[in-house]
Amino acid sequence: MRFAVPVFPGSNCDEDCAKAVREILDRPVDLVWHKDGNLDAYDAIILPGGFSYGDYLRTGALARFSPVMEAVAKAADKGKLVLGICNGFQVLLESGLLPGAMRVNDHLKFRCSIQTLRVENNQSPFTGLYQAGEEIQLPIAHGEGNYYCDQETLDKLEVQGQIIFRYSGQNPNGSVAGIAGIVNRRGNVLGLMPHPERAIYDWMGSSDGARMFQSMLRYWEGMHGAA
Amino acid sequence: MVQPEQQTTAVHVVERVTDQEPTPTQIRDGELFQEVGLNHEEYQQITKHLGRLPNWTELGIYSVMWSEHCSYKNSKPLLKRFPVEGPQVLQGPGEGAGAIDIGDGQAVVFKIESHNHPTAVEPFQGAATGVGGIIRDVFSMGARPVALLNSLRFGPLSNSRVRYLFEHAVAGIAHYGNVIGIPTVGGEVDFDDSYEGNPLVNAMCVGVLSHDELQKGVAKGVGNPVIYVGASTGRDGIHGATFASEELGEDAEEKRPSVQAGDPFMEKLLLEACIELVKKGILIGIQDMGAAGLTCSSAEMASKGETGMELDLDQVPQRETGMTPYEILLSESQERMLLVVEDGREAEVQEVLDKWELPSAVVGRVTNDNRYRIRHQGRWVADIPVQTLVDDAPVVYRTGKEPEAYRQNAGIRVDQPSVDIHPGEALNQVLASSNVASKRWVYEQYDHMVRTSTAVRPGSDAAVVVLDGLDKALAMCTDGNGRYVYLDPQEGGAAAVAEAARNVVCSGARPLGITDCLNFGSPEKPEVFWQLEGAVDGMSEACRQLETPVVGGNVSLYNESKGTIHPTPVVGMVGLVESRQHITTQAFKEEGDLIYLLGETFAELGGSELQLILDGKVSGRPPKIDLQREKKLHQVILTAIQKGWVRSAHDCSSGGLAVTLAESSFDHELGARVEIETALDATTYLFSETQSRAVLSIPQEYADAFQRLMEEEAVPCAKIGEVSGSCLTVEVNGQQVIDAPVKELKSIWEGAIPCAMNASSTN
Amino acid sequence: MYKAIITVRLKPSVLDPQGSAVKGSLHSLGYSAVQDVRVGKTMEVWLEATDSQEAEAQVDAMCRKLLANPVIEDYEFHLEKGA
Amino acid sequence: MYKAIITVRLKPSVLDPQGSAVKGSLHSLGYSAVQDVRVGKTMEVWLEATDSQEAEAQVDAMCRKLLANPVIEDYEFHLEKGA
Ligand SMILES: Nc1ncnc2c1ncn2[C@@H]1O[C@H](COP(=O)(O)OP(=O)(O)O)[C@@H](O)[C@H]1O
Ligand SMILES: [Mg+2]
Repeated sequence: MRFAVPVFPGSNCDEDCAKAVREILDRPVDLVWHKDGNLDAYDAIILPGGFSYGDYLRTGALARFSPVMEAVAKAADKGKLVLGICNGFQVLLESGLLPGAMRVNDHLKFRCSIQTLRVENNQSPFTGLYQAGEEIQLPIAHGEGNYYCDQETLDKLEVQGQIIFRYSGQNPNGSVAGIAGIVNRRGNVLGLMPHPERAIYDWMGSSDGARMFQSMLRYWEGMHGAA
Repeated sequence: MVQPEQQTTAVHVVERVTDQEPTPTQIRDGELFQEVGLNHEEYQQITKHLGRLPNWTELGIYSVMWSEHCSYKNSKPLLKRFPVEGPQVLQGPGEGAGAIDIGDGQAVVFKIESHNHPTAVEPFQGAATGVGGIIRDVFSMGARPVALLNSLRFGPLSNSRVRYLFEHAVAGIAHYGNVIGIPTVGGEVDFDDSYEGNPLVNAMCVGVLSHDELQKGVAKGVGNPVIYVGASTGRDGIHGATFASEELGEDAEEKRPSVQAGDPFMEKLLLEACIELVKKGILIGIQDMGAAGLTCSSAEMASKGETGMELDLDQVPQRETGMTPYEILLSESQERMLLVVEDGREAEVQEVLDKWELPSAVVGRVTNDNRYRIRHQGRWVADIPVQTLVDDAPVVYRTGKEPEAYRQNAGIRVDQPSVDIHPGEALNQVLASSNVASKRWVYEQYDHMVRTSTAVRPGSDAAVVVLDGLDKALAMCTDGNGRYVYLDPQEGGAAAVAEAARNVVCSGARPLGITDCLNFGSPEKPEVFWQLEGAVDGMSEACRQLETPVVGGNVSLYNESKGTIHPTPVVGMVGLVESRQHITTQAFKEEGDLIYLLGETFAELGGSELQLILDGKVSGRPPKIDLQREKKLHQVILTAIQKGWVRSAHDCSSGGLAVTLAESSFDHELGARVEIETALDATTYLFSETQSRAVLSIPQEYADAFQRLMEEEAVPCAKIGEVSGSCLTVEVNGQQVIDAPVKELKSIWEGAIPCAMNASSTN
Repeated sequence: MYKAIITVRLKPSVLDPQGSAVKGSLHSLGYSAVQDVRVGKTMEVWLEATDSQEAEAQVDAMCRKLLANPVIEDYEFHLEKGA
Repeated sequence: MYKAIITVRLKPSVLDPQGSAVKGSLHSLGYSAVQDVRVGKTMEVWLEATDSQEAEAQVDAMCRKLLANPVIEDYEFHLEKGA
């Protein structure tokens, strides 16, 4: 299984994501400059966190027009796995690969802390190794993680099992229905605000994020073999 | 373009660039040099250096180069007293940042810098651009920045303007560090009336490089191109360096330069591009444009290279139209770098800069005649001997005078509280004081985990950052207690270094060296100069004894608005953790672990948090420091940690032993039962701020070995209790004086700052 | 040269965290007469165009594509000539 | 009830990185006619006041104290009645 991590000007968790793939999965991973329009060689795409284009105008708004985003849409369409973390989630929203939009945190401040999340759906390619309803610890670090969608969309997300993670206990940003991460209808595109790549060893404060990467690998190689 | 061939004879320099500018004779006759902060004597010197009257552009260049901020004219003689050498030092003071060897061909690069005046005027941008500046200092050395810290001083949070300044300064620091993607892992915050009109914002950056990547800010090689890269130049921040070298008077509003706004996104691109250039080995010299902008960076590079430089200002990317040479040269627009590269390799450089979509231009050439020459629209507008700007900058030798208050303080008793107060009540009050209270409100706004290297996050004695591919790690912290220094500059200066080292040691690291920021009032006041001198001496002595040389720093004088701030030297310390296994935090971790207090406790409440709370001010003498004892303490703690005996270590600082115990219990909400025998009264004992002490928790199985080590090394060591339950209980001489659920104490400690910040603020 | 003055606002149905926070601050500063606050963005775009129709078409396209997010925002703009 | 429509802009001399970034994006989207972009804030404040003079005085004070940062920003506003 080959991974790509697109790098936008201003991405700053690109290396962290690549490191997690290398160290936790021991699979090849490439950083791909945003001007590259081709991701055909990869099975999974991780859109990293950071501040693409400084988050100017709206988070993710300027990055979505990068050439690499066309390739990401194509990859999603082919059923490859796409994981958008933090800014990556925001880019997925802006580009319409996931429904909804992001607003500034309800308290208006940037918030960096380790949060408890509930795994709402462990049937996705990204969560197979978690228990349904399990509480896990993942760090967040964002100023605009206040997820919004209208009621109709929310109902659909609920009914179709697209809400993958919710904040448990205190909601750190005011997001609708405590949403921390959602998948698309097909289930192969996950966007979440928390950072699994920052929680892969106990010394980081939690190692619960490692299973997200491992779930992806298990799912993919279960379907396609260990290519 | 500037001609590469050499000018052997002096060029013709225009008298003025526009009709609005004064002519050289008008400057002389109207004494206009005073307007840019130069005095008669300095003006005379300039005239002598040039052999003619300076024009307005040249005067501007001298005024910023000779400002305190760039030339350290008041502090230079004192800074020479710092020990700056050591076998581990790769680069001492003088470059963008200092560098220290950490083995394996790697080095740590770090520096601290103030942005006090800009923050007082516009807290968000002022603090943000302070962070941006210090990051450039570190990557201009060729290092990859890996961590940020910040040391903050504000007036009391009961004041709504202070809340505004504090809130926005923190947001500005957060903004810059978060966007650029460097974790802000530590720092400190202190509140005191003396900072009300003049807050302090000191930012520190730590980077890592391979020895062979170390860069210098030199211009060498005649004919080599000088390349400008980064944001375009606007009129912002003109005379920022001079502004920083004056008191904040009533008219600060009018005088202040137009505020510099930071663009961390641009700096992220600049950072990546510069590191790529370093890795390619193309650079001969690199320096960031910080205070005094293009002028300072180019003149210093030429001076260090013992060369000359010619610049053509028409090539400088400009954001505004109609800028004069004076404005272009003195602008402090942010996110700009100056590079000198080998002639003929411009295209290689260009390729990298294009990838990162950075504006750039060849703006000059290195020359060999030690002249600093500036061209603008085909005319020469300045021609100055380089060394007169840097090496020959005036030095002011001042003498200090002992302040009246210092003498008076000698007679004030500080060996017991001025008011009878029960220890339990005292603990509640001290934990609720904004100085001691949890700073989570601050550091939660900072991304402290990006780069996934942060092993100890904010909230322990020092932060620890692991190094990619190595078992080693770096511990780092900032410290400085202005109240101690106010009461006794020498003791306070030494204590700042000692506390910083102690914090790093408690985290499992060997202290390597320091960077410092000297925040003081006007050196023209003999009493302030006396404070500066005493603090530098105290710090120097501590650095010598603890073998932590000073590898860089920054001086911020004229910190006055309504009154003078407390003299506040801030120490940024970096230590090396030999193995990740040694990483230690302050939190109690297992019930049944034994609690030891290392060091002796004396009745020392002068300058303490308890005294401040009870009396509303500090008085007397601060705690005394014995540096030999301090050093011994560090050695034994480090040995015990490296042997694997230590489950937690926390030094005693503000709030004394009581606060140390409480803080150790908060993280895992694990209480302690503590019993103390002492000849002192309970409150004094528990809240004294005697130096050279730490609290360790040790698993029972290592207790004997640990105690033996302490005996062998003759370090005073008392077993005072055991980690246990969910309450903190303390008995002194058989009498229970504190008994409180940890949860309750923690909520007082965590609630104080958020609660204070809930009130409204206004700009 | 035309100057387009564009206002982008959150849709009325979308809760505005910034607006609520500003309202709270105004109240605690004593401006109790304030009933509601909404915060939006304003953008000034200077562009060359042969006539105002062309300018208008261009600006409208920019807004739809980039400057506003149709999921949560509405936009409006007007043009000034020769700015 | 009055509605104040407030516009807060960075002073012309202050760097507007957001505007530059948006301009860059517009260019790369093909809108090469765009010469410059500045981004600011707009706020709508609904408030009770006995007359427009009082409303005006209140809004002006709010702008000075909280809504705009006079060091780097300029503001302007107009009032609508009975909104
Ligand atoms: N401005 C700040 N930025 C980041 N961390 C901070 C800041 N202020 C305090 N902290 C963190 O809070 C903890 C306690 O700080 P402090 O009480 O100053 O510690 P100490 O007394 O050990 O020097 C430290 O871990 C420190 O890093
Ligand atoms: Mg400490």
